[in-house]
Amino acid sequence: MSQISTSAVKTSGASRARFHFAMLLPGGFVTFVLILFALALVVFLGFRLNGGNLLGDGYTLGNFATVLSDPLYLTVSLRSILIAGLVTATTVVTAYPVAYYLAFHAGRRRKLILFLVTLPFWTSYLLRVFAWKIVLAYNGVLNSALMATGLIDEPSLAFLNTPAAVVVTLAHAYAPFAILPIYVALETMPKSLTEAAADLGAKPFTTFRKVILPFSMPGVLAGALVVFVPTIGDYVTPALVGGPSSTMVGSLIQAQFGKANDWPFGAALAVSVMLLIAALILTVRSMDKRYGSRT
Amino acid sequence: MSGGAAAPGQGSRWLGAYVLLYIAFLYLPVSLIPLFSFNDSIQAAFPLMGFTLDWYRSLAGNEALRNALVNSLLVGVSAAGIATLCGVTISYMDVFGRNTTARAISAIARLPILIPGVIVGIALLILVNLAGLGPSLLAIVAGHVLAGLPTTVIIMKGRFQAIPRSVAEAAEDLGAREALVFWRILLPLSLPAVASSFMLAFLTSFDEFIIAFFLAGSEQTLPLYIWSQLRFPISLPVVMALGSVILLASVVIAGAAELLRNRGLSAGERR
Amino acid sequence: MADPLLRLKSVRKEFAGGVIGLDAIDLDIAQGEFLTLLGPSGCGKTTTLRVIAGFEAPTGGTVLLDGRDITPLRPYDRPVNTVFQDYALFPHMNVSENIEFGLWLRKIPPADRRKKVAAALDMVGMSDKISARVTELSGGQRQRVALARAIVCEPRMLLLDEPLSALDAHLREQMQVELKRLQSGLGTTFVMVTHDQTEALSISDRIVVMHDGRIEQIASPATLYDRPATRFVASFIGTMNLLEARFAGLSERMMKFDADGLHLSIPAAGEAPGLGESRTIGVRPEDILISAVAGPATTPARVANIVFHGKALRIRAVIGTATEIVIDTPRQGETSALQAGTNIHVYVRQDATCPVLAA
Amino acid sequence: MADPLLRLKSVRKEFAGGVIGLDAIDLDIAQGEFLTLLGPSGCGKTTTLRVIAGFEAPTGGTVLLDGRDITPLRPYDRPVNTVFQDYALFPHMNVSENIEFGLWLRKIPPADRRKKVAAALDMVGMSDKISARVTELSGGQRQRVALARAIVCEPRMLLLDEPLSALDAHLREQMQVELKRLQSGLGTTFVMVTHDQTEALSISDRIVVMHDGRIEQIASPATLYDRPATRFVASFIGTMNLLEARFAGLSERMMKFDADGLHLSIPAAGEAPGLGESRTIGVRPEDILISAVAGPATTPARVANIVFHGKALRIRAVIGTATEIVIDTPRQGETSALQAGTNIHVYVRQDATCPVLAA
Amino acid sequence: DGKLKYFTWSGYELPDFNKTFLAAHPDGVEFSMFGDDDDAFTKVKAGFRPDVAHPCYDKVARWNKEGLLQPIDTKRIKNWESIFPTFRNLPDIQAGDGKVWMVPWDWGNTSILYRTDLVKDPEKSWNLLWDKQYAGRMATIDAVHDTPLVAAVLAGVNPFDMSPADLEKVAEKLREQRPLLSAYTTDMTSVQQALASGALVAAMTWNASAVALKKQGVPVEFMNPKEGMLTWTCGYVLLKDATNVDLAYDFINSRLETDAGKYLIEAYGYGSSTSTAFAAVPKETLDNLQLPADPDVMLKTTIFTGPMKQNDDLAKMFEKIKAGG
Ligand SMILES: Nc1ncnc2c1ncn2[C@@H]1O[C@H](COP(=O)(O)OP(=O)(O)OP(=O)(O)O)[C@@H](O)[C@H]1O
Ligand SMILES: Nc1ncnc2c1ncn2[C@@H]1O[C@H](COP(=O)(O)OP(=O)(O)OP(=O)(O)O)[C@@H](O)[C@H]1O
Ligand SMILES: [Mg+2]
Ligand SMILES: [Mg+2]
Repeated sequence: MSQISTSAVKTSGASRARFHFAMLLPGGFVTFVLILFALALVVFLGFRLNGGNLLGDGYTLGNFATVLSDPLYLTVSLRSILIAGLVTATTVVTAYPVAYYLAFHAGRRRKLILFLVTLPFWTSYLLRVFAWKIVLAYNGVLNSALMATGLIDEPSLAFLNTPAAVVVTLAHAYAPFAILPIYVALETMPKSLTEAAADLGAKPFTTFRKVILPFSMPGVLAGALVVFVPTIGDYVTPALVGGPSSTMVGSLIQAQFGKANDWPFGAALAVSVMLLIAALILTVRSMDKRYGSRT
Repeated sequence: MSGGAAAPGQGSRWLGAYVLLYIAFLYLPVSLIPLFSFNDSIQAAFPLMGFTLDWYRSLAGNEALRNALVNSLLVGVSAAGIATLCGVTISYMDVFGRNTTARAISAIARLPILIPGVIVGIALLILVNLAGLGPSLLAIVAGHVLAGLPTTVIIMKGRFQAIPRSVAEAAEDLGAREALVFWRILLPLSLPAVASSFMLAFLTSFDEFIIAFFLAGSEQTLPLYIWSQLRFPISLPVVMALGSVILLASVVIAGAAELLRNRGLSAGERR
Repeated sequence: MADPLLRLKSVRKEFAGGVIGLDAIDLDIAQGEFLTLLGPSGCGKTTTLRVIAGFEAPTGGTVLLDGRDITPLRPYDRPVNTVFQDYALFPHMNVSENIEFGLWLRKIPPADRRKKVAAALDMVGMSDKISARVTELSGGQRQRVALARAIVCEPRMLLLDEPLSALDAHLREQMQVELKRLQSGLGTTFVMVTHDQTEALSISDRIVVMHDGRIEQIASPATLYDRPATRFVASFIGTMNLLEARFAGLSERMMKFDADGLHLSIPAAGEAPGLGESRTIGVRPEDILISAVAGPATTPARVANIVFHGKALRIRAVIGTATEIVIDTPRQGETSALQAGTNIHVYVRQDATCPVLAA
Repeated sequence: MADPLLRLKSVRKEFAGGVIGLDAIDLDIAQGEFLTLLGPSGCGKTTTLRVIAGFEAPTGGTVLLDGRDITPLRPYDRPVNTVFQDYALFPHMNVSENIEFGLWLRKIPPADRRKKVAAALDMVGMSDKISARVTELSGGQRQRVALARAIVCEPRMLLLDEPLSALDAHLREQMQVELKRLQSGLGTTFVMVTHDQTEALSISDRIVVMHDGRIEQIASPATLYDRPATRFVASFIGTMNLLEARFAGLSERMMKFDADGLHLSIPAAGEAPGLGESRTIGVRPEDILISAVAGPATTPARVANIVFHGKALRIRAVIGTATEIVIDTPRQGETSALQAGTNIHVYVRQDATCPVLAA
Repeated sequence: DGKLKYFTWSGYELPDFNKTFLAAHPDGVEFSMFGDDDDAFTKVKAGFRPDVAHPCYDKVARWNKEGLLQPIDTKRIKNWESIFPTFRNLPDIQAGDGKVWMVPWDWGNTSILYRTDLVKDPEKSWNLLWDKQYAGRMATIDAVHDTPLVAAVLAGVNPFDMSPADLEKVAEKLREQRPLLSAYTTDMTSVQQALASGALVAAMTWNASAVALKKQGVPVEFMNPKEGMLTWTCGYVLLKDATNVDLAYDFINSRLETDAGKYLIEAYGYGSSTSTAFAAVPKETLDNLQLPADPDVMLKTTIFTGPMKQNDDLAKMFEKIKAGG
């Protein structure tokens, strides 16, 4: 069989290096060029004075001081986290059984259901928001249905332009972002684990709680992450269906760059919110560690 | 049959019912889109006013809208493709490459999810101008790669970590270099994750418009078009017609694919 | 058996692809019994356990526990615990959490739980790994955790799928003693799959030999060893020389046979064959003795090869017209001189039990 | 050994958590040798194989192949194939694809590939499962696929981690023959981990006994069995009565010992102990014989229990002041009358090899 | 590179607006679209470089301050003189020397559109949007030059130049309004639907919405408040780095043609800046569109939404109030 020689050692090292290099290339370009540039820009801007220049002139800590000193920003951030948290919880909780069904029960129907689950999202987001407006509106589907069943006498204004509308619309919009990661995680679970739990006397719900859920936790957290973070920064949905009381921090940041023409302050606000979310994520990550990333 | 089952239990039937309900929830608002695309009124509101094909007619005549759709599909597929490629390679290097560069890249790649779209848009606009390229569909693709990347990295990393280490080792042991282990073992084993990553990255791009706004040159994407048309109520029904066409087209394509697959399958079974 | 704890009544299992896993199994297991399933790889041992535990719905037949039909009962409603062939440890729990899981389900108070976990770990000799992650354990360590996890619940019935296969002989023997202690102490009923025949023979009350999804023989170890019912069982349990022997007449209520020169005498039972008729007779390697000199009952043989087996030497030798026989002989002074090619004389021990086998 | 194929030079492996997997291992493996690793669960056998295969970078020491340092070499660049303890089959490939993978990598033409796969499957007796999905295989079937997958590549060196543990005795023996054939036919070098001592003793050229990450003894099977270097090896290999015996004087170049009445005589070697001084002496169970009547060399014993081991009976008996001894005796006429409580007389066979063990 | 780069509101790229230009330069223009001129400004500030853009009057100062514009020579604008004087003389577009920063092109009014059946005989005043009776059933436009401007007028301060104390007064007024509103929005599609369904009884809208809803038979009225409607105007600016200046002039000229203005009035219901366009539209069409035949007269009664000196501070304050601060 193959005789080992020093040249083999070298070529092996070289080809391995070549492969690693190739594998690092696309990601390296995107991260080091594009992402770091954007990141550097926002951090840099955060410390600049708003002035005639594109990127401000002079350095200051004033932007961050303003962010920290005005309780409004914290209030709005917390409100955003609350709404995003609600959205995430709703999305993940309602999506989990679907992912579970896909992973363990769908059988030959798996592809079909996956398709059915993603199909609605091929229509544009803004269209779907409008569709929700039709559902939630004063003369909308929901009000009509409630009136038809006699639950209410006159249409309610309590559906549209409320935080609840934001939660429902976003929970709908992010459904595949929760379903797919959880499905992907569950799909790797050996069936023998649920068998072992049942064998030890665990009823299905206990098996779910103590074995299946912890096993799929990386997927759940991944799903939660890709729902939670973007919803915090969302400003379109609150603007379209949320009414004044669901303004989120994304709108505030957005407005600094457009309407208020104060990029440095917008950047400082963005950096502050990013740090807040990062802190939250790190907390969640430590939870993930507890459940153990299996390798 | 989870939890081991003598019979395909009660539980699974309830679960099936739930899934049906959930799918109904997903389709509840979406099904209104085709409905109102045939409604003879600018207002998308009940009661329905009567049947019309006018909106489809103006859709047929609206080249800008069709171009926007084509652009969106192009951008979506390219951005999702690149984001998935990057997600796969970055996660691979993070999980299997075990060097600090790889780990750093993987950490950075998950950051854009934190950066507001407006900043990504502005930053990339400055960057493409610096590079002398200027805004274009290509720039939008770059922007949407950033938007989709965190999702793909998060999903792929989780999946790669779930593959038992010994499976990859067995392949190496048999003489497969890393590239081959990756192609023949890790990638096939992660196919559901790859497909999911692609799908989510595509959906992200297909709906995104703030980054797209900053990076658009003279060609726009569908969400840009729709967003800017919000001031013109008259265009909503046309957009609904377009949405309906997209739905129909995807159903037809998927149906055809399913049909072909089933044919292939039954042919295979006969053999 | 008047009142079996568990009864399989013509249980059949056909898998989705058409593979027959079990083909109409009938089996009664008594309360407190230690039953072992033996059989070649793929014969349906694991499938049998899975049907008993409730993971696999039989495609035919019923499973009765205490006379009640439990076929539709879910695994968690059966007083049965399993040690899985592939362990099936929970990867997100550490060693003690894995073992504690069943106790937690039974609402045992934490203090008792800890005590029981410690005792179980001690029993399998893994006290030092109490909070190790299961992914960091060696194969044998994993297997021991799986064993501890099933045992700690003290179920009425324990199903063990090759529970000691990854353990060294000493640990294995120790574990066998522990299992036996559970059986007598708690009256636990055991159904075990093992490939170690010594283990099966020494530990079991009864042994079930399976073949191709069917049961070949159910009997006590000694019966199985001495009086295998079929050729398959004879060749499967221990090593057995299956010799074609011609009937050479009756004498003193013993049937005399001649197998290529080897003389066999077997207590007469049933109808004797016709003179010169052929029968297959099983002779254990340890029942063939070696003599340096020719005697009235010996036949010459030529050593083909010798393998060191520890306490014995295994000798392959050729007698008569190229009939190969296997001989196990203790390593004593005279045998150490043997080597391939040596001419020896062999005979069958007088009191050996040599079964006449159905074709 | 002049020119070992593979040499481990003070190889150390400390895992992330601080667990010492290997503690300065030195090992030479000759070309074409059949080496077996034996040792208790968790002693570092798998780790040793993983270091040789290249999956685990040693935290100290070097691995040399043909005299060249291959420590930094990746697994795919080592002419070594492994049968994994947990099989590690590719779940997305069927049986034949799994086996074909290594051949495909070696750019063997498809027709040859098919032929070799068929031959390998035939060898492990799985021709009927050629296109089965690996998830639908029984434990033993999976193990055989893993074996076939490694063997089909005809590597210079095969690492086998308990490759036959899930197989029944017969298949196992068959596979042992096949492995031996590969060794002599292709000159493949084998490093195998097994817990089956009979297997280790019968198949190996040399045996390495490991303990707690260290090597206790490397020797041929017979040497290991007859002259274990340490107490650990003595108690680990086979069953050994470790008796505390007092020196009773020299006679005809034999040292006489007395262990609670049991007389032992051992060829004098080295310095004799002082009269009455104590030594630990190992005596194999099969070297203790039973006599119905008392004789000059016998000592009385009382049967404590009897276990059926198939070809032998294992008797636990008590001699002198509560010293328990283990006796293996063939099942012959007289022994079948024995039962717990019976008074017997025992003595050690004259030509038994009884090692005097270091403390 | 030969093509004019024109950055404009979505929907303002139609070929009918610049027929003569296209006749002379077929395929000579390339459009980029925006939906909001604040975003447009941001994009240009970040480095997007069109030749001609189409912001509104109130943003011109901001563009200028950032140094993005070059003056337009009115001598090269053929129809300059047919532009209503009100627009030509807007103070903040003057660049001196017969040059301007922006050539006004389209304009319209902003006011309260209300349901006549649901709001009985209201006082004709912007105060309707502060009427607690209609809490939760009103909406207003989410733009600095609309809602805060009205608030300033109602608070009695000069919207275009405010002291910090004035700003605080405006803020107070806006805070008072927030709980009464169903939405701050620029999404007229939704506002119109809500007015039609009765979910909203009054909302700040543009005049085109009034026309659309009346056409559908919804009982609405576009109020003429005593404080005055708001009038906005937008127009063309020439970017400092424009590479196709000649094309730009041709383009602006073609957009000032009578036909173009007429098409703007008839298709979108907004006013054209040229008198010739108005003259070309039949009287009853103008009536239908609630546009006067002679805008110069009407425009004397409205408030022009020009540049506000404290625009950025106001915007920041408005954002905070919307968010509940
Ligand atoms: N990844 C790891 N991290 C920490 N400790 C480990 C790891 N892998 C193995 N060990 C520990 O190293 C020791 C040696 O393990 P190894 O797998 O080599 O044992 P072994 O001899 O193969 O045992 P067995 O016969 O049970 O398979 C064990 O105590 C084990 O717990
Ligand atoms: N899910 C399945 N689908 C199809 N065939 C299966 C499935 N599970 C098992 N089989 C087949 O059923 C037969 C019996 O399998 P089983 O696992 O009971 O064997 P076993 O006696 O436990 O063997 P081993 O000693 O190798 O573990 C085997 O031929 C196996 O290939
Ligand atoms: Mg099995
Ligand atoms: Mg091991």
